[in-house]
Amino acid sequence: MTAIARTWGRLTLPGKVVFTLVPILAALTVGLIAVIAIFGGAIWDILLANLGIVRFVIAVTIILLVTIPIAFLNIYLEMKVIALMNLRVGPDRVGPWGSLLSVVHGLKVLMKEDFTPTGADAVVFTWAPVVTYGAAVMTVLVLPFAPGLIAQDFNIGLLYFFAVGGMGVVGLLMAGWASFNKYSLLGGLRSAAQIISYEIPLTLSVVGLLILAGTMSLNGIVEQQSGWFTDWFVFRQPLGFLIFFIAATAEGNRTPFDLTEADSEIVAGFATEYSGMRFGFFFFAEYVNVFILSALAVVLFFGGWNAPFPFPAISIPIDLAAIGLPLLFLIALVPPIATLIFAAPFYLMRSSMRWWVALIVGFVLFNVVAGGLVFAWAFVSFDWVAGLVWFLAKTFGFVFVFVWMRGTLPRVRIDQLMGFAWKWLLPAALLNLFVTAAAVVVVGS
Amino acid sequence: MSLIPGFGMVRGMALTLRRFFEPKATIRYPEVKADIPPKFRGRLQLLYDEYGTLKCETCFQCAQACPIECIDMGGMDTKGRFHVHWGPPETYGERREESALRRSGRPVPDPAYTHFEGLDIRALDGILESFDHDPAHMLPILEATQAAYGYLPVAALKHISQVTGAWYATIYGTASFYGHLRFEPPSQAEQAAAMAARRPADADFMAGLGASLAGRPGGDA
Amino acid sequence: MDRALKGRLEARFGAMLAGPIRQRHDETEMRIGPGDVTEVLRALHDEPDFRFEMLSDLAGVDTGDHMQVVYHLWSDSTADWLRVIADGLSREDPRAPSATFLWKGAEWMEREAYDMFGITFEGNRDLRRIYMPPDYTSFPLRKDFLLPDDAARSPGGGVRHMERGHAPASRAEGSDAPDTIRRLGA
Amino acid sequence: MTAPSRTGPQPSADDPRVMLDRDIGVFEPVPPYPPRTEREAEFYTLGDGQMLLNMGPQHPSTHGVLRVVLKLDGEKVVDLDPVLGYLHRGVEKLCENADYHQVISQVDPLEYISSLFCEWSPVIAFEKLLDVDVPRRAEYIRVLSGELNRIASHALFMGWFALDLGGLTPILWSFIERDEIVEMLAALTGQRMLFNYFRIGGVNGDLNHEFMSRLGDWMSRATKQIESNLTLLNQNEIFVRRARGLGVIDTAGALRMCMTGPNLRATGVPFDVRRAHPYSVYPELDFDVPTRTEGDSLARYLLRMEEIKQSIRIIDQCLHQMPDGPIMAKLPRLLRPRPGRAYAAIEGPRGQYSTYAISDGTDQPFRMRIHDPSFIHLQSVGVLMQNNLIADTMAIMASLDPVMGGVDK
Repeated sequence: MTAIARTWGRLTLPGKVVFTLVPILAALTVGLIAVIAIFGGAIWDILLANLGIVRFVIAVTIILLVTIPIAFLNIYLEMKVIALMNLRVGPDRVGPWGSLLSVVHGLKVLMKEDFTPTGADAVVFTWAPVVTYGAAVMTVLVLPFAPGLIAQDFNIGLLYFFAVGGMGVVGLLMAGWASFNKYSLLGGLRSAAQIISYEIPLTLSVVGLLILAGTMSLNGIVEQQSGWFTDWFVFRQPLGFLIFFIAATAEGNRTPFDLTEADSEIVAGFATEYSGMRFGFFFFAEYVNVFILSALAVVLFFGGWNAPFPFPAISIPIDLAAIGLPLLFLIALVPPIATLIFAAPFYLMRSSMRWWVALIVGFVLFNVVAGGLVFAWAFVSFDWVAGLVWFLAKTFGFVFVFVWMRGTLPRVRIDQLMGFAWKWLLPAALLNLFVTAAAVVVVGS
Repeated sequence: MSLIPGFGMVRGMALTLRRFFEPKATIRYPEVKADIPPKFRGRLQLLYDEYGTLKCETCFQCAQACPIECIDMGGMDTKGRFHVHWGPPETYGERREESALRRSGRPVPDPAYTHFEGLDIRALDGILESFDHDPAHMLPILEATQAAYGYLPVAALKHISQVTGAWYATIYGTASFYGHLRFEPPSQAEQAAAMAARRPADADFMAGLGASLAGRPGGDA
Repeated sequence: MDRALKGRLEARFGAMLAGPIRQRHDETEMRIGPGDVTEVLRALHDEPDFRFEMLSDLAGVDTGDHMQVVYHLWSDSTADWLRVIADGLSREDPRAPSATFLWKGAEWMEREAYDMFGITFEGNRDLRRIYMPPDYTSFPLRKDFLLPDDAARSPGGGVRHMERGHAPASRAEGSDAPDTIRRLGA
Repeated sequence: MTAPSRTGPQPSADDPRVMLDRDIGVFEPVPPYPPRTEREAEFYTLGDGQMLLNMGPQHPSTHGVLRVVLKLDGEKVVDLDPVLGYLHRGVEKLCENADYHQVISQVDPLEYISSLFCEWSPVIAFEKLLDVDVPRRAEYIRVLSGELNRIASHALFMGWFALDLGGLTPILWSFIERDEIVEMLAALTGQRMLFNYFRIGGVNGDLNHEFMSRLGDWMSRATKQIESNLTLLNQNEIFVRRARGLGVIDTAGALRMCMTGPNLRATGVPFDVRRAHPYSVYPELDFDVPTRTEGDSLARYLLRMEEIKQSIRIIDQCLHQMPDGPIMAKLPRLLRPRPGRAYAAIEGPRGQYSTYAISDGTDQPFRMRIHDPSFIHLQSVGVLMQNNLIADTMAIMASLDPVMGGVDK
């Protein structure tokens, strides 16, 4: 009892809240299951009647849940890649090659004291990270991850993307203003100036692409790039892609345009006064933003979920139902037998290995091989699996490029940043637009 | 800067990518320990010979040379000799403050330093003057000093060393060679009297201690 | 040792010298009174046969009975360091003219000399303490500086401001304000 | 609560009252006492639309515990007021109370990036006081280890400068460079950071096998490695555009600000104490004094990188010309120089370090003045910072390469 009381005493306030909520939620779940069991049929009918809303709610839930691992992965990538470029090892203690370190960071952020500085505007201060994170997450709604794997296929998807993505700056500005700190204020104002300036070339750079594609639906844009990789828009709009990439870097506050949180100048900018999970929200939002901008670059210019070559449509007809009753025997017998088969060489060849260690190794190997087989089967059989794999591979390639740039480049100055946007990027984007329009007119006529 | 704008950045990025695959410079500390150079002199250590006796000759040179005076001669070993005593690193700062205080010419409240302090060196100066500050007359100087003070205080030895230029180790060696020279005040009784004078509450404390012990079985009071 | 420099200096500043020009190793030393500093430095800096354009060092010195300000100058016209000693500043109120009219970089060195010796440089527009806290009253490098005296004299106990600020105080006055605020605001 | 009283005992700038003032609620870096000098009054009087920004002493890029109060107009820095003393330990007073040998370990932590140079000028000054002739082998070892330390310092400068401009990677690469040299010097001197190696009349230990093998290993690839590191920055458009024309000072201005070392040479003055006022065995060695004429941060950076190459040249010559012989002059344990004054200046990686020592015939210096180039260069930040942006404050400060240990003494 005392141990429990001691542990309880050590918990921070969010921890206590979580540990109180968990049993309540468990009880609620039990109740919910009971309700479903009783009124199941009626609920089912209602849901079927409002399929669109149901679909939307499920998509939002999944996206909210998925952004956290994405942010973790991005943070890990950033730590590890920059470390390797710095000629150091980077995270290597928690998990294999330190891959769980960002999870531990997340837990640390949860445990930290969450304070509001004296003089801060408490309401705005509290809501700023939520706005930023919400804006980042909401843009994921229109991203086509794979054929059919899109939360909401708007016909104005791109417009929605830019509109909602631009809302993130409101959060940063709120944070900068409400923190009651001059560094935060400078950071917030810098972010406002920067993002508003770069919205314009960012939007203009894709207008040429829109002329070519003829649609604003991201799914439609991806579908137009199917076939060989030469059909990707990057080969038809190279200047547009360059402008888009630079503007996206600035939009995501990434090096060399990370003036908002320039740690050697204004400490951490808008996040100076934040701690705990509120800071965590800003942190996650930044990395979700990196993912989203990479994903958008892939969707618009690199063919989205399309493979770089016409993927041969192989179908392996496995009709599980046709196997019938032997399927049960297969499911029951294959794992132990395969485990034994994989464990045998280890046990026989290496006399120093204990039998149970060999068994564990065999089991892990079996899982790896079986998982690989299942994945390979899914990859060739379901186009959405293949699409998702291509999409994620390309997207994380772009994330790597962002991290790579961070590991290499110094930061630009605010006047250089603004001058670059207005004097170079904007004219270049306009030029790109006119050339594209003229080409469309000439070729079309 | 190159002619093509942005090419320099691309070269830099190529360099970082190449470094990405190069061997890393990190020493994984708990598993791999950095080797310490043979000349490393980061820690004070007293060495013992194969019979287990201290190799230190108590020459005071280390204490004299230590710039922040964290080394001090103190304590006793099993043969009743001084040995080098040094505190943990945290106490160096305190030592340093004490050192600054003492150098400013004021008494230090720390009892560890009282035997270095409170010495009236006018008599000693007279003695040294009469021997013309000559280190060749060390034994007569030391005898005269003992005659003047009753014993050879450390502060006096240090002063002799500073004025004559002889090494402290030499003086200490000379003084410890001759049996008639002593480093403590002559008798236990006088010393006890001095202790009592310094801490008058001691008698009461001892009486109270004796009374408290008297009631206990096995107590010899 | 540059004998010619000695001759040149004697010829140019003969009346202003407060002592003989000494030379040792690669240093030439001249002593002047504090009133002549401006004129001598300007002459050394500007005149084409001296060209002492670099102020290498500016130091205050407390000799025990008076104060000095020591300038070290470098010129390409000689192989020696020139040491100009402004001698005979009174210990009670040491005053010397500032060298900032020639070398703006002397400002902080003069601030340091003021901080450590209490030498007032007339003409320095920023003669504040530079190392010690602004409420400090002693001049640590003077020969009569004693740490315990200083600790007793300085507001806040001299060395440990923060301890005084956070020390528990008696609440006998019956005020509701926290201790620190009440004591400091009083 | 009442407003802080302006009369009576004046509280210090560290006074908790400033922070506890609930009416303000925020720390304003205005001193709680009336202005004492013309300059202070001018600085703390705010014009229209100006604000004060307190930077440090815990700001990540102030190179130690330096506090700078910036007067801003938007992002533009109108004026700045550095506040020193957070690292002050009164080393001159400590030296006055230590005997001549102990002084060396007292001055060691001044510029902890390049400790050997802090030892060098007092050692020369004391040798002048004592009229000691240093053995030639000891002089060569001093030059050799000193130039190694100069490279270590300049290599680190590259990293700090890039870090203050926002580049993450160079600082770690330059620490790798520095670490190799530091390991080498540790083999020679026994310590990695505060070497305590030079002695009055010589050096503490002779060259040993480990040092020589490490040095040979490093020399064979040093130039290539440093060149390779430099490609990251020297050709980078962002870096060059940011550093060029930043914090420009002309020759006359630099001399007025008493600048020395690479910062002065970047304005076109070939003043190097090693050549202008030779000491040790530098007259026997062949090396160039690189200069540039731009006087901006980029020039200061490139000049330091050029000096690394010159230092490698010097090390090469030292290895080839290293004479045999003793490494210490014969000296008594307790030094009592004749009463006199001595001044010794050397060329460190940051500029001219000098020591002015006065002996009164006892075994402790009567007065020991240490002149540190970081201190001088830091005050010129205010001059260089004419209407630059906040981001440039760090860059300019980094390009002057101050070390707060030396600034605060």
